[in-house]
Amino acid sequence: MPPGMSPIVRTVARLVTGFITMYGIYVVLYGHVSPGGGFAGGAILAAGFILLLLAFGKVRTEQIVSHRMAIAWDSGGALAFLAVAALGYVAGSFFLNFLALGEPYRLVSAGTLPLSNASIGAKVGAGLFGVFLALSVFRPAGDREDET
Amino acid sequence: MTLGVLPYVLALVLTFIGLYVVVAKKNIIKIILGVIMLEHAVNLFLLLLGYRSGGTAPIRSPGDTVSAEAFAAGSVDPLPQALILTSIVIGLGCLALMVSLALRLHEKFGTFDMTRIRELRG
Amino acid sequence: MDPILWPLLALLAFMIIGSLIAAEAEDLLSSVVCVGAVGAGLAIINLLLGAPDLAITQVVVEVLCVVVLIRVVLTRRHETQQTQKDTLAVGSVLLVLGVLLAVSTWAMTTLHPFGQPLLAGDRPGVAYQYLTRGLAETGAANHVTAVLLDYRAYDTLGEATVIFVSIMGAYAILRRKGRIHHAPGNEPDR
Amino acid sequence: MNDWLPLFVIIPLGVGFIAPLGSLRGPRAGGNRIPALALLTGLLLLGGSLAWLGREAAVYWIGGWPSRGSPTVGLSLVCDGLSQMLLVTINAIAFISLLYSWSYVRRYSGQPLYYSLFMIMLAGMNAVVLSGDVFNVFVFMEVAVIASYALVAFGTERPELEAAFKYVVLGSVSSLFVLLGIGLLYNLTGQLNMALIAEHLTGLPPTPAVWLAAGCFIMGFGLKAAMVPFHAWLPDAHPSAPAPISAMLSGVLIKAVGVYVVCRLMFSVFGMASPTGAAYANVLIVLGALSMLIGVLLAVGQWDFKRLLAYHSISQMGYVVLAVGVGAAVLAAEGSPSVAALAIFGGLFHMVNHAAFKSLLFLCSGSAEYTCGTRDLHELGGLKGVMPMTSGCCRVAALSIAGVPPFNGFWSKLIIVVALALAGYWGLAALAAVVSFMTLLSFIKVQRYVLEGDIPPRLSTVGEVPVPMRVAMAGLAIACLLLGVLVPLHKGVLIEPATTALTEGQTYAVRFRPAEPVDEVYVTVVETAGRVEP
Repeated sequence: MPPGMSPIVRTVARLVTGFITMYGIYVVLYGHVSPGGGFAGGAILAAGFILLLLAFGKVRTEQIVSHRMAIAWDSGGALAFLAVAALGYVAGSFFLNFLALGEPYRLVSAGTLPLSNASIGAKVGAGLFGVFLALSVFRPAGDREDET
Repeated sequence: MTLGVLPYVLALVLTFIGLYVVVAKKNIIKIILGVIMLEHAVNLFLLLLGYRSGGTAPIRSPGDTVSAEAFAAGSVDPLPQALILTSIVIGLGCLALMVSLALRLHEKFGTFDMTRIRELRG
Repeated sequence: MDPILWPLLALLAFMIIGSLIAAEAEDLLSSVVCVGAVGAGLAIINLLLGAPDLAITQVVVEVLCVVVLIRVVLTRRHETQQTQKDTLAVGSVLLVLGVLLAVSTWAMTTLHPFGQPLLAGDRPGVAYQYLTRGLAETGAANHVTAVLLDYRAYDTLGEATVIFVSIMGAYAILRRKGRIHHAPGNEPDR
Repeated sequence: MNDWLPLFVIIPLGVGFIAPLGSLRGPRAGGNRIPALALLTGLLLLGGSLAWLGREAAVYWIGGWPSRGSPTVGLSLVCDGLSQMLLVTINAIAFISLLYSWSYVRRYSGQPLYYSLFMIMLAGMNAVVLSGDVFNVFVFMEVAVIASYALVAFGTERPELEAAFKYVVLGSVSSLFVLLGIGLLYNLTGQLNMALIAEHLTGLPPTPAVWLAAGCFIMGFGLKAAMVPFHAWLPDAHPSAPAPISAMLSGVLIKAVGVYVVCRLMFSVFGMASPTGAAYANVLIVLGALSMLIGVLLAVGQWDFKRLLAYHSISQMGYVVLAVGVGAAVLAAEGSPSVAALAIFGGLFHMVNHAAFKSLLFLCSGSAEYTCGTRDLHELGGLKGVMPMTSGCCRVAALSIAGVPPFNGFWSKLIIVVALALAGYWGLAALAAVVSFMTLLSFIKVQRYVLEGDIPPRLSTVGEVPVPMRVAMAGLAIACLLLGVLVPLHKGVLIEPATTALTEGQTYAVRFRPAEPVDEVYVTVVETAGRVEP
C-alpha cells in the first residue's frame, strides 16, 4: 500500500488540486477588488498543497514542493513585502503607496496593494505548508520516520 | 436597555467558557482547544463591535455609482474586520507553536496529561 | 428590532452549546470536531454581519486547524482516562469566573449598543474617514484591504512577521536534536 | 534625523528574514556569516539609539497619511523621553547578548533559526516601544512574545518543552485579554491612535466600561510584566531558556512589553488626573508591593541558580511598579509634583539598572552552566580561582542587585525608599528596605556557594569561558558601575526626559496628535500643555 490515502482520494485530489490552487491565486491577486486578499488566498494555496500531502504522502509531495523550497518562498515572500515597504520609505515615508492608483475595479490598480497581496500570499501559502510538512514528520501511527 | 448589549454578553460567555477550559483542564489538547475557543470568542466580540444595523459589506461593486458619503452611511465598519484578520493570523501562529510543543511533549513524555508531565519533568 | 438579530442569537446559542460540549467531552476527537463546528458557526456569523473576507479566511483557517488537530489526536486519544477530578479546584475556578463574568457583564451595559456603533452616530471615529476616502485615496474597492495594506500597512507588516516567526519557531521546536554536545554532567535525557 | 525612526524596525526585521536562508545551504555552510551580520546589526542599532538620546520628542507618520491633508488615518511612530530610554536599554542588552551568544550558541543546532528569532524579537520590542497606536503595540508585542516562546523551547529538552508550553498558553490568554481591552476602547472612542484615545477619554465620563478596558489591559500586560497574580510562568520559562535569551527576557522583554506599556497606558491614555486615576494608581501600588514581597520570599529558598534569579526578577520588577504607582498616586491626589517626579525617577532608574545587573547575572549563570554543566548551587563552588573574569562580573552584579553603595542598585533603591517616605507611604518604604535586605542575604548565599569555598573534585578541570562571552560580561559589569557612579552625568539625558514624559500624562494627546488641516474645526498642535476643547 503506497503512503497516503486510498486510490479514490488520490484521484479526486489529482483532479481538485489544480482548481484549488487556481482559486487561491485568484483570491490573492484580486484581493483589493473582491473579498479575499493575501492571507485568505495564501491559506487556500496552503490547503491545496496540504491536500496533496495527505493524499500522496510525504515522499511524493517532496518532489513537487520540497521543504527547502517552502523555507525559501517563505523568507522570499517576507523580504518582498519588506522591499515594497522599503521602496515606499525611499520614495517618501515608510509604506508610501508610490505607484499610480490606476482606475478602480481593475486588476492593476491601487498602486502597491496587488504587490503586497502577492508577496503575503506567497509567504502565507509556503509558510503554512512548510509547518504542516514539518508536523507530518510525526506520522499518525506515532512512530518517527527518518528525519528530513 | 440590556437587549441591545445581549450579543456582547453572549460573546463574553463564550470567552469565559474558553477561559474555564484553559484553566481547569489538565489534558494538553483540551488546553489547546480552550485557547482556540477563546480566540473565536474574542474575534466574535470584535466583529459585533463593528456591525451597524442594516449595514452591508464595505466593498464597492463596479456597478454602483452611489456617492462616497452614501456608501459610508450604508456599510459596516471595516476597521474591526482588519483587526480580526490580524487576530485570526496570530491565533494560527500560536496554534502552530502549541501543536509543535504538544507533539514534542508527547514524544518525550509519552502522555498528554499535564499533571503526569509535571511529575516526570525531573 | 434588527432583522438579523434572531438568526444571530440562534448562531450564538449554537456556538455556546458547541463550546460546552467541546469542554466536557471525554473523547478528544469529539472535542476537536466540536471546536471545528464552533469555528464554522463563527464563519456563518461573519457572513451575516457583512464580513466576506473574514468568512473566507475563517473557513480555510478552521479547516487547517481541524486537520492538524485530528492528525495529532487520531492515534493518541487512548490516554483520556481522566485523572481524579478534584471538585474543590474546579468549583473555585467556576466561582471566580462566575464573579468575573457578572462584573464584566454589568460593565458592558454602558457600551454603545449592538447595531448602533459610534460610526452610526454624529461624531464618527476614524472608520468614517476610511469609508469616505478609501476608494479615492487608495484605489482599492475592498475597503478592508485598503485599511490592511495602505492605511495601516505597518500592522500588516507585524502580522506577516507573526506568521514568519511562528513558522520558524515551529521549525526550531521540531528539529531533531536541540544541543549538539553538552557540558560535562548535563547529558540529554535519552 | 526624524525619518530614521522606521529603521529601528526595518533593519532587524530584514536580517531576521534573511537569516533562515543560511540554513538552506546545509547545516555548516552558514559558518560565521549570520552571527557576524546579527552582531553588526546590533551595533548599528545601539549606535542609532544612543544618537537619539536627549533629542526632543519626535513623531513619524507612516505611509505619509496626515501630510496628504486627511486627518488621523495613518499609524504614527512616537519617540519621546520614555521611548528613548527604553530604546537604549533594549539595544544595549541585545548587542551584549548577541556578543555572548557568538560562542554560547555553537552548542545548539539550528544557529540560523536562533539568530532569525533573536533579531525578530528585537525588532518587535523596538516597534512596541516606538509605536503610537494601541493595536500596533498589540501586534508587535505578539511578534516579540511569539519569538520568545520559541526561544525558550530552543533546547528541546524535557524541562524546556514543558515550561515553554505553559508560557505559550498563558501568553496567548493574556494577549486575548489585551485584544478585548482594545475592542472596548474602540467601541467607546472610535479611535486606535493612543493620542486620540486619550483626547476622547478626557471628554468621556468614567463609565464602568472604561474601568473594564483598563482592567483587561492591566491583566494582559501585567502577565507579560510578571506581576504577582500572573507570575506563574516566569520561574519556569526564564531558567530553561538559553542564557543570552534569559538575559534578554528578564532584562528587557518584561520591561519593554510589560511595564512600559502599562505605564504608557495608565499615564498617557487613561490619565492620572481623571477621578479614576487614584484607583489605577492604587492597583499599581498593590501589585508592585505584592510582587516585591512574594518574589523575594520565593527566591530565598531556591537552590537552582537560574530559578533564584527568575524569582528575583519578579521582586525587582515589583520595586519598579511600586515606585511608578506611588508617583501616580501622588499625581492623582494633586500632591507635590516634585515627590511624584522623584518616585517615577526612582522607578525608571531602577528599571534600567535592573536590566543591566539582571542580564549580567543570567550571563554569569550561563557561563557557569557552560563550563560546569550544572545550575545547582550545591554542586557549584570555588569558581573564584578557576574562572576569574566570570566570578568578578558575578560579584559586581550580586553587589549591584543587593544594593551595595558604589554600584547602581544602591542609588535607585535609595531614591525609591526616600520617595516612598516623602510621599507618606511609611509602611511601603519599610517593606522596600526589608525586601532589599532579604535580597542581600540571598545573594550572599549565591556568592558563598558559587564563588567562594573549595572547588568540588568534578569541576577541578574547568577553565574560563571563551573570549566573546568574557567581553560581553565585562561590558555589562562596567555598565553597572558607570550607571551607579555617574548618576549626575547621565540622569539629565537618560532618565529625566522619561520622567517628564510620564508626569505630563495626558498632554501626550496634545503633543502627538497630527496637525489638523486648518479648514477642519480642530485646533492645531500647541506645544504648551493644556486642556483641548474639541
